Amino acid sequence: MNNIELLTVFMLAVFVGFEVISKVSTILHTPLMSGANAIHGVILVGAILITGVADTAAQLWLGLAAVVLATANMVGGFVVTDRMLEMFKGRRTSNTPSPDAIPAGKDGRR
Amino acid sequence: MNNIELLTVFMLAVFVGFEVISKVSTILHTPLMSGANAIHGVILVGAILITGVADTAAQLWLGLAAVVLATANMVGGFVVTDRMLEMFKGRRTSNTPSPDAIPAGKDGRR
Amino acid sequence: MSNGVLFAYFVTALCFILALKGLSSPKYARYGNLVGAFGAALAVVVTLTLHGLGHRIPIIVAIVIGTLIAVPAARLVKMTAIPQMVAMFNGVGGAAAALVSLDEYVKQHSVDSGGVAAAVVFSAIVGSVSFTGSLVTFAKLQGIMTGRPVVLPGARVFTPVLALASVGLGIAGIATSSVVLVVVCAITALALGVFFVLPVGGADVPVVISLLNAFTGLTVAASGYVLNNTLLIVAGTLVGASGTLLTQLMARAMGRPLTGILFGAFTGPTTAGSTAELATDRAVRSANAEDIAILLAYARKVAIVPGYGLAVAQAQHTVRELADLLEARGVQVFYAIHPVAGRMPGHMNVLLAEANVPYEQLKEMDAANPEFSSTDVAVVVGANDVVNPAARDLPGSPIYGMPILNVDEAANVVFLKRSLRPGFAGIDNALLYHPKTTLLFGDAKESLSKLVAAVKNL
Amino acid sequence: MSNGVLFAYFVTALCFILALKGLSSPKYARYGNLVGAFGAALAVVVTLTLHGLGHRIPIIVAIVIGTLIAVPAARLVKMTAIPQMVAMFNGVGGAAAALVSLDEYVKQHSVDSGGVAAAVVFSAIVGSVSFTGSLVTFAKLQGIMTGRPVVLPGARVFTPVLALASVGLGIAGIATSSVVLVVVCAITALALGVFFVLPVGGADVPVVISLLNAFTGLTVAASGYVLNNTLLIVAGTLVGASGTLLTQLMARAMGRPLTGILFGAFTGPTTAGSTAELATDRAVRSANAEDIAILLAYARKVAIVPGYGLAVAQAQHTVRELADLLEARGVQVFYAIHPVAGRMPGHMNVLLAEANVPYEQLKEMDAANPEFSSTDVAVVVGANDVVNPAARDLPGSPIYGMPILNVDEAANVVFLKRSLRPGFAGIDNALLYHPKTTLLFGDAKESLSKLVAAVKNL
Amino acid sequence: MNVVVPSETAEYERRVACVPDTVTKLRALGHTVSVQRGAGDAAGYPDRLYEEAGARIVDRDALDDAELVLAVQPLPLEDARRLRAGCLVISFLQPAENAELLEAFAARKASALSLERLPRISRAQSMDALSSQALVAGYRAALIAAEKLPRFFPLLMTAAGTVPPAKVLVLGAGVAGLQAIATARRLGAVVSAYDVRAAAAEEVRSLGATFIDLGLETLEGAGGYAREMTEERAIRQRELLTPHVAASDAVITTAAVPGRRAPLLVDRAMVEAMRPGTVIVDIAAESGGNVELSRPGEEIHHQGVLIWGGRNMPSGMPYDASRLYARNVANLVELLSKDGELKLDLSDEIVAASLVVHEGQVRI
Amino acid sequence: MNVVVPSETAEYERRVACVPDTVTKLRALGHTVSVQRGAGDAAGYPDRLYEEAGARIVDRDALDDAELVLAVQPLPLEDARRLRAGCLVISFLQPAENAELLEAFAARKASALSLERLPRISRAQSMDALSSQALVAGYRAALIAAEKLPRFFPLLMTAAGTVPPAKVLVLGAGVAGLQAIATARRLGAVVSAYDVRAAAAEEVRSLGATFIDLGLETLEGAGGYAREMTEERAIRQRELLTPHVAASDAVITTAAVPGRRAPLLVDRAMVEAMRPGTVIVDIAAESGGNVELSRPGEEIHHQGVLIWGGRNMPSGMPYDASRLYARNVANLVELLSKDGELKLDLSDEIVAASLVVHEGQVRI
Ligand SMILES: NC(=O)c1ccc[n+]([C@@H]2O[C@H](COP(=O)([O-])OP(=O)(O)OC[C@H]3O[C@@H](n4cnc5c(N)ncnc54)[C@H](OP(=O)(O)O)[C@@H]3O)[C@@H](O)[C@H]2O)c1
Ligand SMILES: NC(=O)c1ccc[n+]([C@@H]2O[C@H](COP(=O)([O-])OP(=O)(O)OC[C@H]3O[C@@H](n4cnc5c(N)ncnc54)[C@H](OP(=O)(O)O)[C@@H]3O)[C@@H](O)[C@H]2O)c1
Ligand SMILES: NC(=O)c1ccc[n+]([C@@H]2O[C@H](COP(=O)([O-])OP(=O)(O)OC[C@H]3O[C@@H](n4cnc5c(N)ncnc54)[C@H](O)[C@@H]3O)[C@@H](O)[C@H]2O)c1
Ligand SMILES: NC(=O)c1ccc[n+]([C@@H]2O[C@H](COP(=O)([O-])OP(=O)(O)OC[C@H]3O[C@@H](n4cnc5c(N)ncnc54)[C@H](O)[C@@H]3O)[C@@H](O)[C@H]2O)c1
Repeated sequence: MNNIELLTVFMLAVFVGFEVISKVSTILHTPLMSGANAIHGVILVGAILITGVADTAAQLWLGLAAVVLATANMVGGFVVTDRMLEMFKGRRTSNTPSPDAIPAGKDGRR
Repeated sequence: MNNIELLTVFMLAVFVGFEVISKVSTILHTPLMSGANAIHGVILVGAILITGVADTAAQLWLGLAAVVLATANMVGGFVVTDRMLEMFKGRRTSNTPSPDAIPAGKDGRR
Repeated sequence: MSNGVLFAYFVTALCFILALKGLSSPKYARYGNLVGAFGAALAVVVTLTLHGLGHRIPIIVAIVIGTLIAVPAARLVKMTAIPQMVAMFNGVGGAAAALVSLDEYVKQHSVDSGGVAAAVVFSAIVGSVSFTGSLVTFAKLQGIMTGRPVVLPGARVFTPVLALASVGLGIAGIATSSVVLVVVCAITALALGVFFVLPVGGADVPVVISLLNAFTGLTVAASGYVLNNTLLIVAGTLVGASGTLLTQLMARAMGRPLTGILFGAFTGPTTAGSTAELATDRAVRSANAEDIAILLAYARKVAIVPGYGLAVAQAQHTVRELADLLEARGVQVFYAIHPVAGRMPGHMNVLLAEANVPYEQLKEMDAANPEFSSTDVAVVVGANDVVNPAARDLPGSPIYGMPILNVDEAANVVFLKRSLRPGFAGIDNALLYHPKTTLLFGDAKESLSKLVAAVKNL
Repeated sequence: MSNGVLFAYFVTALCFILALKGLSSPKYARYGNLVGAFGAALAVVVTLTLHGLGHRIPIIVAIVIGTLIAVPAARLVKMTAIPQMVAMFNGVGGAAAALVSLDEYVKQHSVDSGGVAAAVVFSAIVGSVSFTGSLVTFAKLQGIMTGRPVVLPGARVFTPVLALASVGLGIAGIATSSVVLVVVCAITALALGVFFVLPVGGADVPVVISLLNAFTGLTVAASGYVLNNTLLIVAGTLVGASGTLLTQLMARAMGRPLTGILFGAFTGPTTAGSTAELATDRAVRSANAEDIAILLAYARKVAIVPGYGLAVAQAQHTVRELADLLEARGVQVFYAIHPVAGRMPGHMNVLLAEANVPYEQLKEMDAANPEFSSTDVAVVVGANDVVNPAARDLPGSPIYGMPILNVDEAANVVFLKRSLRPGFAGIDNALLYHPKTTLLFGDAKESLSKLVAAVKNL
Repeated sequence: MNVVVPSETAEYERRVACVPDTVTKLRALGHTVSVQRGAGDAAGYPDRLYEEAGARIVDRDALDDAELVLAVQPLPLEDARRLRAGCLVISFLQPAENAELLEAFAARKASALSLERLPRISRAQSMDALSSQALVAGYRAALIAAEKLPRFFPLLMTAAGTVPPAKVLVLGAGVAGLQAIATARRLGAVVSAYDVRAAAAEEVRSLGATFIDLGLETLEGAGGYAREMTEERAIRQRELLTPHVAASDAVITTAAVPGRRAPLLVDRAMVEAMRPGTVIVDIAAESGGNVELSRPGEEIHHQGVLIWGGRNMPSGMPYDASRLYARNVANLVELLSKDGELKLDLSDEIVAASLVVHEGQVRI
Repeated sequence: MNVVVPSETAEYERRVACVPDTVTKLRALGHTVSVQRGAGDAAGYPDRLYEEAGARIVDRDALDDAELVLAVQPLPLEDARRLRAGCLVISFLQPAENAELLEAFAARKASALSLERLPRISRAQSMDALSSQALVAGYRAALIAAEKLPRFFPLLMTAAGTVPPAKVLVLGAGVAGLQAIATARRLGAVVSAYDVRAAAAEEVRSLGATFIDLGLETLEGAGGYAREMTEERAIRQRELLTPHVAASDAVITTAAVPGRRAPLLVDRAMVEAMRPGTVIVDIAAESGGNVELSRPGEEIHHQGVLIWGGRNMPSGMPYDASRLYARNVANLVELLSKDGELKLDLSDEIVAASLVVHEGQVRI
């Protein structure tokens, strides 16, 4: 892709990124942040790719470190998001939202 | 661009197209349709490009026909949309919405 | 192409997105349209100044001609005829896109990749369908032909055959690198467009215009693919996607499935119009809450005319909520109380007092009647007899001689009721069928709740 | 790379978009997360099976190690510690992205295009900032260091210098094709990350986490550019864009400008937390209507406790609207009426009767009190003394001995009042500061209207 | 034309057939208006106000020259006998019970228009004095029930405990009954109601009260009125109503069938099934009573139940009752007037139905 | 302990100090309850119900052995003189006016607790009989005003024209005044109110009525009550109120200052400025009257204005008034009881303030 094409892709992705979350309710801020966080864990793909072509030991170790970190980001991110979202599992269940479910953003001081 | 990249652009554009209008109110259906209609008048660019490199008279005439049609689409589209949108010019003006302002979609029969 | 031109195209694509975004909010719609126009102009100017562009003069002349045709048409057309104008513009756009692809095909004669070949056929077929389909919708709306669904004998079989034929011709044309076959394919598609739209009923035509609009968008995207032009791809896809969604939204707003609109004439007799279920010969205009909400929110003066239905629905609190909302937006609101509205003297007073409507907002009939001529919208909530012009105009009617609220003097009348059934006196109300009347069917409380929600969303 | 792999990447990008879409609606959030996870897994598996990938075993081992660290950490962490967990994961992601870019740079040693060089420096700096910044937020939230804003002496000058230095080093490194300089640049950026986050107050930390999250997204996009990988570009950009918007939304939800959050500690003394304006030493938790709406909409049983403030605000109709809405969603709602709520005997009865609240929904104190322990949310609307635990627990308080509504037995308590001012008896209410209490400040009628709107939007 | 408004002579009658406002209106129609001295005093309209509105204050002898007499109650026989020929009298007339009076009018060649006989068509609503006076009666019935009941109507949760709301039962949901329902509901009572007309159920619910469905067939008569019950049905209806009556704190009865004795809805046994300290207000007491034990104008205590029999209930609120009545009458006069003259157009269904004496003929 | 509830002997008094419900409650506290035969009859509580609740039905001589006497009005002197030593009497006592009675209690070494003297602290709200009875009085005042007014309270737009809503003015917005406001508003009247306390403005508005701000300084006394006005201010206040009174259809006065004659809010001239056909309800008539012309228990007609003077207004609704009063008293007894015995803890501010006679001493 040439740079303008990349720019086009970038611009479209920015719009999609903005639009899909533009109506999110406050209660979902934290899970959404966490989910987005997991998504950028896809850097793991990049980490694998560079590690796979590592020539020197330094590169290999650097790459493997990146793989570990990226895996932690991705896997941990999705798991923790899922936990946060348990409260939305369905209505009429016995686990009602606890006060913790209110995003910490409001109450860092308690 | 290779095909997958094109696909990516296409997919992103589809999302943008969907998302930006997903919350439109009924009263704007017709103007929005008309505005979108004007936008695809940008085929004029394509028409100019092919006409510009026309080799044969047939190609030239075909191309010029396309230019005329595309221009009509684009210019007419924007102008007519603007007319429709006059009612949204601002509040407190004396021209209140007339019953005509209700999209024809509802009352093809009157 | 230089990076500068590509960047200009990029800016144009951005403008188009912003245009669509603006067009979907009442506040920014006009602005959005201008942004779109700016983007389009930018792209055209940049293209015209391209180094090495041939036939510059004829092209500019063609553009001028196109403009001279389009602007007066768009400016002078009657407001009510705008839908057919849009259809027309859309149709010529589709034709242009098909021509562009064909022309490129003719030029290259054979195409290198399967993808481009498919794109040529796609734009030839879909562009043609869009063209003739739009012409037919134009004819229907303009009254050149009947607005009723037209089902030609054998069409049920013939139309799919036509579709298959045109696809087959296209494939054959590509396979044999034959220009003629592809042109024949396009011509077949022209016929297909006609047959596609003929069976659609007049009331449903706008939905079809929107669908054809999306078709044209996709044609443009395909042409872009053929020309390897990102701007056309992005713009065409945007229109294709938003047009598809819009078509669905429009169909939903009319409470009819898209398939019913397109193919209903083949399967059942109820395609005539969306109000076919009402047991009346005369047409009424019904709308949904969003439309009426805009009518109300942008009015200067609104009269609320409560009747027995308000009491039945126990909607007194909701009606007050709506009035308060409108007042907060700067609309002047009053309640016009007919002396015998409801079923006991003072029925409306009891109701509205319960909702704490300030007494100052209530106007008795004699005070309300002079107000209607300067009222933008009269919202009749579950009242009927007390606004029935028959009482004024129709000697011999059982209610003749009863003074009524002259809501028909308001610029717009909106009725909230459940059906076209008459009220206490059991007589029909001609005002329901009046051109300035819009009906919102449903229980008054529910309808009012919807209006409240819709006004809040503006 | 084969078309198959590219297509898989395309599917992954699609999954990510759908994931973000899902995550922004309560109904589909969980599903969205799963779709995202599926997409990510697909991309990883496809990459691992790439023809010609070296060091496959060590890579898989590394992945297993990463998983073994992350899963238990994510599973076992206490609900309240989740924000710092997210920060941590984000930080390591940033580090990984920076490492990937650096590694590629090391490998190519010099880069061909200015664009790629810029991308390397960008991801080195931003990834590093994200990494150490996240570590500091973690420390702040985990209580390892103080949650108060920390402004080191000279930081006001030092931080911008550090930022300039790291950019300068990066440029120099690229210009001289020096690996060392770029590494030094990254190390400087590590320090920058620390100084960037230190001055942020504890209550504002989540906003900063979101910002760092967007940073990481952009780092990933930059890495994608370096590796010429569309998936990374699209995914990174998505996260960068949505993360930026989210950061703004979060700041707005707290009623504070982003700049105030980031740099407030340098300019004024009010950065301690978003509730600093309240004239009290004890912390209260205030939330906005959307949060409380979800709390209510997903509860099974809600108690509404009206008091004098409901009467002052004349919010009786609105409170009923809210209750009706909740009931329509299947929530069980009752009104708990304290015998001396308001300023005259039966004050609440008069009010609620006006709004036509069915008598069956009213529970007098003795009937209401046993209900609270099974109540999910008690909404206290403009009441104060009648729910003040001091009357029960604090001999010597002027209201000691007065029976109260035991709302503190409910799982959550929401107060709608305008301030922390006391009620009739003039004494402070400890329940306002209780961890299970959330305040929605403002006139009761306005607050209730907002709740109604928010519940409707769910 | 010479319009005369005599004082009402009937016992308990405090209303007046013309108020200063309507004097103005009648004068605008081209009539001269004479009001007997003190005619409006009891209703709160002193002579001064009539004079200001342009009426002459006269004594009763003015009836001798009257061309149009406006009254609330039927004129006394001796007044009827002094009317001049061609004079028109508009008032309530209870024609079925006042045959002698009608004969007297006929004998004087005077005409008489009975307001009870106005057809209930849309056009006549503004002249419908039965409706307007029933409105007053219904409102007062609810107030009296509230005032007489030794308990609160509304629910009150107070520091001294919770007072449950009163249960009010309204029997007969015509104009008066609906207004009684509305008023009792406003005061916070829990209201239920019963009526024999089919439309009543929805009407009752439209006021937020509960309709009691006994499962009996409805009884629709002509002109939107009810039909008389058969004795068999009456018994069955009382039987089915008994538990509802017994559970009520206050019962308000308003049932009527035009031209008949009021239907008996609550008999002695039903009263005895009620708790002590409860109240019954029977606004139909004068026309025979919906309650077996009620007596017009009396408060009967029966086994702890107070039975309040209405007698000319609108008169209890004479100011507004007169205002409404006078407007009804003025609207009617407007219909009958042409250029300051009276014109009795017997082809008009309103006139045809209500003119009970004309040109020496009793028309019923 | 032996609790005795004598019949009330005062004229017009229909309440009773103990209802069957509270018999149950007192018995649960370990007391035995004796009720004089017929004591609850006037309030709607027959002896049978007391018996069912576990009370003994006795005659008045039971007072001789009473350890605790519950009454509404102060006991007659002769009853006080038969009490045994250590007996406690709980009732309204109007201690300022009943010095002789207090002396009689002291002479018998009986104790007496005056409900008027209960401090208005949160804990005592459930025993606050002044509040609960004022509630009844305020409700009834509005009903009576509605019933006496010859016009409608609500706005009605009818076929016979529009009836404007009544304008009601409430003077004194304490417990009774607020309830009167609420009730009049419920009936649809347009209500405005005035009071001297600072908090009253917001309280009045919280009921949807208009507060009249005269621009005078507020008069806050101890315990949330008002202070007495100086004569100068009283004159100024009346002057400023005159146009408001003159514009009203109904005026309800409820102003009081504890232990003082009721303030004079409406003098003769103000009454004369009102239109004929208007109504004043003065519920402070017994304690001197807020209205110059009012007489307790009488309806005075003055120049077309009806002035209704209240006399023992709660008694007009004896069933619920007794229920509330009895619960107040029972809550008080609960406070004073320990293991079935009475324990007068003078360190408790409630007891200290309200116990006016104790151990042979009059404590005021
Ligand atoms: N005021 C009095 O004293 C009195 C007494 C007796 C008779 N009347 C007569 O009653 C009539 C009053 O006129 P009006 O205009 O008030 O009432 P109306 O003419 O009876 O019309 C009421 C309308 O409300 C609609 N409706 C009923 N329930 C509804 C609901 N839940 N939601 C929405 N709409 C509902 C009905 O249409 P749908 O069925 O289509 O919904 C009906 O057309 C007059 O003819 C008058 O003469 C009045
Ligand atoms: N019922 C009776 O008969 C009676 C009579 C006299 C006294 N009292 C006493 O009155 C008290 C009643 O308790 P309560 O809990 O009902 O009332 P409260 O303790 O007086 O508290 C009322 C609360 O409402 C809030 N508020 C006021 N206006 C508001 C508005 N417009 N919007 C939102 N909130 C508003 C105030 O807080 P902000 O200022 O922060 O908004 C205040 O804290 C008791 O102490 C009782 O003893 C009762
Ligand atoms: N269109 C008009 O102009 C107009 C005007 C006023 C009233 N109306 C209609 O006429 C109806 C009756 O009017 P009204 O109040 O003068 O009637 P009414 O005074 O004759 O009777 C009062 C009510 O008693 C009911 N009733 C009769 N027998 C009964 C029985 N056995 N048990 C229970 N209820 C019994 C009747 O159905 C009626 O509702 C009104 O409800 C209204 O719908 C129409
Ligand atoms: N905390 C509690 O337990 C409690 C209980 C009941 C009442 N209260 C408070 O006490 C207040 C007064 O109670 P109350 O009704 O028994 O008082 P009250 O009967 O002594 O007086 C009635 C009203 O008359 C007003 N008033 C006095 N002089 C006046 C004048 N010159 N002009 C106009 N108005 C005048 C008073 O301000 C008072 O509002 C209540 O409003 C309430 O706020 C508190």
